Amino acid sequence: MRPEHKPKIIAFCCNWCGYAAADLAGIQRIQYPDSLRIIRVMCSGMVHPEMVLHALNKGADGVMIIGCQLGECHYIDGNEKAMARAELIDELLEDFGFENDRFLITRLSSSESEQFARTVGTMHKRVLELGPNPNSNQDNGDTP
Amino acid sequence: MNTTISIEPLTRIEGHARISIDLDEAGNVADSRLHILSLRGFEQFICGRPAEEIPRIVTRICGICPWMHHLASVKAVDACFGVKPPPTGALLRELCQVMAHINDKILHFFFLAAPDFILGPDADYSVRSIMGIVRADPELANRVAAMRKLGQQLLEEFAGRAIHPVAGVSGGFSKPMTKEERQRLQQGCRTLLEFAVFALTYGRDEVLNKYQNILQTLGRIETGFLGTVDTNGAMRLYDGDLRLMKADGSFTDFAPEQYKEHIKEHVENWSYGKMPWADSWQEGFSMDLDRPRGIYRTNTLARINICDHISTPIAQEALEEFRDLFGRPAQGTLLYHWARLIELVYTCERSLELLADDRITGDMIRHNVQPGAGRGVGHVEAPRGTLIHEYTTDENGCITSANMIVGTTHNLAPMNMSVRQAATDLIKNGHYDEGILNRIEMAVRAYDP
Amino acid sequence: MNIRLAAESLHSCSGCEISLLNIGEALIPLLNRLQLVHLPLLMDHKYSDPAGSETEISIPKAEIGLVSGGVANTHQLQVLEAMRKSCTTLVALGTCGTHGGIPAMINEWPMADALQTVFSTVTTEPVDVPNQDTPPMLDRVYSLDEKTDVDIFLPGCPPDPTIIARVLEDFLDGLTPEPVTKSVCDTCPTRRTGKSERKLLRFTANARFDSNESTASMQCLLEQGFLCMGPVTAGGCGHQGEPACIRARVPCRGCYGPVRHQDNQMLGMLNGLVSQGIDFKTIIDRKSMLRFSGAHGRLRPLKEKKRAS
Amino acid sequence: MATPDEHNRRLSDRRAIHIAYAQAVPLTYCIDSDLCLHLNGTGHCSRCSDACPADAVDFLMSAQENTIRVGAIIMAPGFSPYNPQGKGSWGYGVLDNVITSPEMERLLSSCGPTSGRLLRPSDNRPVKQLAFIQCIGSRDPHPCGHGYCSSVCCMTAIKEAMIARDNDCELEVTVFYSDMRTHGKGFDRYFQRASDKQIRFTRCRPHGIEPAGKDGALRVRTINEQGRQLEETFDLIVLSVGLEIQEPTIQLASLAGIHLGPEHFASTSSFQPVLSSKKGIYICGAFSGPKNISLSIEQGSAAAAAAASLLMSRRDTKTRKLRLPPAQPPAAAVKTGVFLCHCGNNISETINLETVRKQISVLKSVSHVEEVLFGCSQDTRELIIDLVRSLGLNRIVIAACSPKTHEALFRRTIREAGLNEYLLEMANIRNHDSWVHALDPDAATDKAVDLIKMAVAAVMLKRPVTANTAAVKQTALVVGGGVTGMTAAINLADQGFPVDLVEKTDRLGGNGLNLHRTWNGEHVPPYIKKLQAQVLDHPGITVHFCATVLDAGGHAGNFHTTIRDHKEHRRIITHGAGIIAVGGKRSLPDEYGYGKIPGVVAAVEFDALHIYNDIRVSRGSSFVFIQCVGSRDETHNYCSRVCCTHSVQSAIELKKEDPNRQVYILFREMRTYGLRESLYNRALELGVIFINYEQFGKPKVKSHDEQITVEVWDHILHRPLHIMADMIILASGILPNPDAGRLASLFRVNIDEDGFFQEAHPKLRPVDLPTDGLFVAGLAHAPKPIEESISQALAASARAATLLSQKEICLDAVKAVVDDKHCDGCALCIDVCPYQAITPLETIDADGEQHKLVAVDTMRCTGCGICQGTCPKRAINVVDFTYEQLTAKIEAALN
Repeated sequence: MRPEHKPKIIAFCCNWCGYAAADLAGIQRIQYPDSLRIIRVMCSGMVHPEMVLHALNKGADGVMIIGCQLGECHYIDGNEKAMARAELIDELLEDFGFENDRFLITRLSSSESEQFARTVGTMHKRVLELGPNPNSNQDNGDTP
Repeated sequence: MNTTISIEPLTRIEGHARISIDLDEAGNVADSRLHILSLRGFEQFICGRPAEEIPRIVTRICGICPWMHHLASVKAVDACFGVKPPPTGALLRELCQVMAHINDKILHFFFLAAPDFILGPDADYSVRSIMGIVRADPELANRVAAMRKLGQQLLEEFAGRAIHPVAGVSGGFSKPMTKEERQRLQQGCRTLLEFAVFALTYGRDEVLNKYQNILQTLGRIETGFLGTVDTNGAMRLYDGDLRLMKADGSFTDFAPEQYKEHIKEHVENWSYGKMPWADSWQEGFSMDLDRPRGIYRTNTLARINICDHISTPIAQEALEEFRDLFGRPAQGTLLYHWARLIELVYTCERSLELLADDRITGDMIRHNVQPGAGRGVGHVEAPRGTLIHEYTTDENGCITSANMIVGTTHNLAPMNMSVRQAATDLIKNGHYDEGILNRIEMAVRAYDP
Repeated sequence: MNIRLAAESLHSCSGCEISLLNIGEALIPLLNRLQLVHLPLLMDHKYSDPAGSETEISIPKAEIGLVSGGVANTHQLQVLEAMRKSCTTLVALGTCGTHGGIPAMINEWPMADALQTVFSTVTTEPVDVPNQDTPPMLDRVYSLDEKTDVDIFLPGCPPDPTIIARVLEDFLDGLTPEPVTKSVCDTCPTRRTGKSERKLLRFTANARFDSNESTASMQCLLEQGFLCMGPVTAGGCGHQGEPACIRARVPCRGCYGPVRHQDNQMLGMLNGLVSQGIDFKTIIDRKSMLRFSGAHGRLRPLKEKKRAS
Repeated sequence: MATPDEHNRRLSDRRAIHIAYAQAVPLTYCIDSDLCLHLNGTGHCSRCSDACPADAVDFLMSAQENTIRVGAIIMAPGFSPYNPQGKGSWGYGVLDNVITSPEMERLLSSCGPTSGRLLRPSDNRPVKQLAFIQCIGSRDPHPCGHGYCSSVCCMTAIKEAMIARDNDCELEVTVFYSDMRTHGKGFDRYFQRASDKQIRFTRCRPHGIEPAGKDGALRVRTINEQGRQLEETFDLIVLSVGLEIQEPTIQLASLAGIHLGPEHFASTSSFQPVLSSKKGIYICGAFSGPKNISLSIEQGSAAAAAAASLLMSRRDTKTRKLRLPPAQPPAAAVKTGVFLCHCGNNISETINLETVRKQISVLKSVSHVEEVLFGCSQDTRELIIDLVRSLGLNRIVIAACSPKTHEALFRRTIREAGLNEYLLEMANIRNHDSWVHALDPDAATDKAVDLIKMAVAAVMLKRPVTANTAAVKQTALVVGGGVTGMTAAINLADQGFPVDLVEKTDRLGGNGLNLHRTWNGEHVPPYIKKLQAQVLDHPGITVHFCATVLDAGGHAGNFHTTIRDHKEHRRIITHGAGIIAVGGKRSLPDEYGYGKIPGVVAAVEFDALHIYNDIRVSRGSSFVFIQCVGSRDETHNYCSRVCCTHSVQSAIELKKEDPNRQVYILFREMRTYGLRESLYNRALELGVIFINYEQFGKPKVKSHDEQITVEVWDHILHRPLHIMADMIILASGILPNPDAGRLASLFRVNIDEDGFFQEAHPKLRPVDLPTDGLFVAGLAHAPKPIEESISQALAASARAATLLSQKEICLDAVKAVVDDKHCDGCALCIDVCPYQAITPLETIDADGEQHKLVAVDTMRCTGCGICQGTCPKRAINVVDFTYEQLTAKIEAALN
């Protein structure tokens, strides 16, 4: 029998919203799947699409970017840049052999801890349905 | 059949090929094949791409004659989009093409072919190379290296790149020529012409004349010829009509767009290389040495044979001398080298002729093009033969299908025949040596595949 | 003792070798310091005795081996393995070797489909794909490092002669060549302001420039709205001076491959464009951004579902 | 014990121990003493104090009285939402599915009682038909309501309607309103977007709400604009309740001895909008009249500015400075110390720290792992300092709580140990792990190992960074010598900061010179004279007349701006902060026969004619005001905010002078917002006739034999109305300063779609420009009346003073840094920088070769990393978040 699939999801969380919402979810003891590994960034606009791809190439089962609601970016329009890039990532993932469902960008505000937990739950379920990342631990051109 | 001789890799040629020669029990040649080992699939992967990008992609079909693919392609794209370059644009394209011919011919004659003649077909392989010439005649070697570099440099300085060029663009040319550039080019081309005249004399007197015995016989086959001429029957490299000549010297002229009515491609299951043949002769395809059918050759000897005359004086003089010696059409395979040197002179003269045209420094170098649906054939005379690109495009101006007949491939069937002829002639009773095998390669090398 | 050099070209066009020859007169002293032991374009060393039963490819031992071209069929793979076995230092010469190059564009299609297309053009007699004495094609075109260890990467289509010369000289002098760290933009003299057009134009009309002025007075082609791959392409063309294509006043198409070996030219470029506010969906052929670096799994056949749409 | 949650408007319950709301500061638990068995004396429970490992529960804590001696008081008691219970026929409190807009806010909130799903309170079924009824408790002088306009409810309703539609695109939304008062900056565009989203806006006022059947549906009867009776049913009806001042605030005011005006709002002067009736007491926010968030924030800053100028002599007398040992350069070899915090048992209860410790100890770069009970306690911090020194640790990982709350503390700790404060990384194994995976200790433990490995991988790559400081030139530049510019200049100069005031013309006053009265009747010209004199006499203010800005450079604390004055002298002014107060421009009408028909005048001209008692005014018997001339049209898609009030005011005067005059106001939406509504009511009382027109049916003005006729469609009578007018007054709008675009590009800030300066954040940073140290106020920002300009001017000077009051500013080291080895000046990062902090740079290297690079202005850079997300070469990286560090984290997480 195949060992149980324990997925890992990398989430780039904006310092001002996603990360704060995750902090708040903790304070409120909201339980969500343990697959998430949060990487704090100052702004969702800081995340280079290459990082999303890199995470998938390295075996992440899913990658999330969590940025601020439109109009609420701490840096004017960093989240809009992130949204535009996300559209690109969405489109390109299949080019590089990944289901685009392995990637999710979402917007929420620092108070939306429940929303945060729900989104993580949704992503976790998605990733379980997709099964293990087919390219995990495979040379996908990411290393020379 | 008990032995198969395999010569691999075929050396001092462009590309990847192997010769296999089957000997019968008596040690005589039963069969032979020239295998083309790789295939890259340009016809497939240029599909879906914007047509104006194709001239920058197909150059990689050949790194020795990238200008030819570049220009044939750009002409095909022009035709797809229904645009004709302005006169200045056309002049600039042709100049680059003939200058690229110069470099190629120097490379082929001196770097690839000459070691066989200067050092001898039987010289040890470790010596029989350009390195050997460097040691045997350093002055010549230096001069040749300098001339090649000059030719490449002139092209590069003006057009950005010599290998895998980019300056030919749909609708014309990407940059104009300044007066200073023209002066520099004129000066350079004069030097090259001087060298070409020297090369012609040197090649004739010091090299080819010494091999009279094999010049007419090694790899000799009887075939037709294909090349390009203008309406006066003069030799053309950049544009003109195609002329398909039979072995008996009779010929038909047709527009390049009609190539499909005259040429088909034969495939043998032992080679990735396709073999074009003359379908319009209605005699079918056969590589039988005694009764070849549908076989024609391209490249220098073909162009020298099919043209009525050459429009530049020194080359015309050399052509006359050649015809006096070998008739029309001349069939000796090694005569390709001689014809190559005549063409070298022509291309240098033609460069100067183009540079003398005042329109070449004009400002109007490119028409804006409107991508759209179409079909187009582009053709040029490449060093290795007639090069044809044909594309169709969709309403976005993206390629939907492509067909390419590359210079070398026209000669694939003749080369197979020449190998057979040479091998049969040279290998008797199971006797062969390195020198003999090299002579068989020499027959191939003459075509400069 | 002389340093021995072996060279091979695999799935390539010989452009790299021509570039090597373009070193010109300077090549001659260089060749005098090197001992050529195998170089099919220039010399007649064969893989094995023509009549021998030995099918093994044998290449003389060499301190340095140059291999151009990627790997597309079993024969090329054998040659590469033989080169690796014989050469102490293996150099991937040219972008085909380092990243697959133009031939790796085929990786967008299943190999069988591509072969079928080639052998069913309008002028080709209807036949099966040749399969006797022709080495079988691999499933796709690979870069050299996907199939063996490569010591030095020397990208370029072709690599600039001065770079090849310098690497050989460095090698002869016992130095390790420094990898390129900057893009084509480093030596590009065009004017850049950082403000660009919010759209991408096809190169169906020439760039704006004053023909009497040097390229230094021309505005950056990307800022003029032309897709120029300069920012995501390793520098070094044009003798490490003015980039070669810019000299011809045409935009870069990325022939030196990505700046860092493992980078992704398409992703880097599209991200750059999208960040400028350009709608990437208006780009008619984005895969073309990988036209020189389609190996390493970068280009792959489209999924059926995607192709249908 | 549970009680209704006040924050959720009692729509859900909470416990005795609770966090007030998600954004509470401090974000800690508190105990409701009414509910706590221990505190209310109904039981002896002490389970919480027994369970708290930190001994943080103190039942003996009680309210204390403190006396604080201060020099100034700022009162910001805010407002209460109007409570419609038992009032009108709205059924609030009786019908479950009638709720107020604050309750709606909670229903829509994802952390609200329904997790953001719009469910009917009666049966928790999803809402399909939603209605908003505007002006509940506002614009309704009925004894139970208020006569004023609450000013914010229109936008609130639109926002709530938009969110509800966004969540459910099937939802049908209707808004019943009387005038759509979206007069704020950018609000009209928002209103249009709502209409585009199929939200139905119906101009009528329902009579009441009644139940429709027994399933909770509600019926509303209305009379439409055609006079027809309509009946509609809805699932949920939101009452857009107004703002009011309630009793406790009234008592507070009386305690403070300040005067309240009508309807209990604190009375202020237009010229001193944040000063109460008593010197030294300042007021801000909705206390002095209904206001939205941005205006309230402006007023908060303005009150601070006013108080600061009063307290100027005591500045900096109570501040202390922290002294630290010099930071040691770290040794070459990485020695990481990892501190595993138990957080009492918050972490250790769930995560097996022993397992974690074993797995972390074996990591190559980790030389020490220490478990601590409370990482943030004083003794632990001393332990950290000891261990750093004794073991020579040079990278520190604290596996504990959130860097958002504790990073600063730990940075200071290691800095005290002599280690550079940036050689720290926190692993958030509490908020992101033990607390959220409490039910699965094994998974939580595995995750903790990952999180710490990620931190270790990233901290290894960190290098010491020195935060830069920059000297602050403690002077300001004010561009524009109108009311706004003068107010800001005076306040800053009063606070002790010298000011250079640049005025384009040869006199001070700007657009204020055209004004005569404020909306509440105060005379403007004397006030302007006073301001002029104050500016000219102030030793701290240098005025540059006939001067224009030619160039600008520098950064917060040290700008250098080049001006050219009337003598054509170029001067470079260096200044620490800058306020842009270049004002706006009145629009010149190009319709209704203006300039062709003598009786058609613009409002400003009419005012002059009126004051000088021009015969046309004095003998006139019929006046027609046409609103929205040069506002809210295709080319000027915004409300000019002042014209409705102004026309109403003029109309009242005309009527007061001669009640027999016919005065008409042709309007699109009557926007006499806030307390100005009293003017509208007064005008109605005086018999001014208000006729509504729509943009597609503009009035037509014709002139024949000196007789002017206005034709307008009467929506009530359903026929065109022809009015003979002696004068037509065009309420022409406000345009942006035509020079704004040029100035914006000089100062590297932006203008908005309409040509006004774009603030850093429309709600939260209304007077900051995106470039630090630059501020905007007055008409340069958006159309507004004089008192709002003055508030903004004070707000801008308060914001400037926070910068100018420092001798030097410490810059966060988290900034973008260019890697010269990989940057080649491709310039892709330049335009993406929201702060225009990146510029192209050409350098020549040691070999004399020219190279292109980019340069980051560290003063402008905010460390957002958008450049990092753009650069294809990873050549620009934000300190602490470098591409390399983020990649290391990814790899460590996935190892």
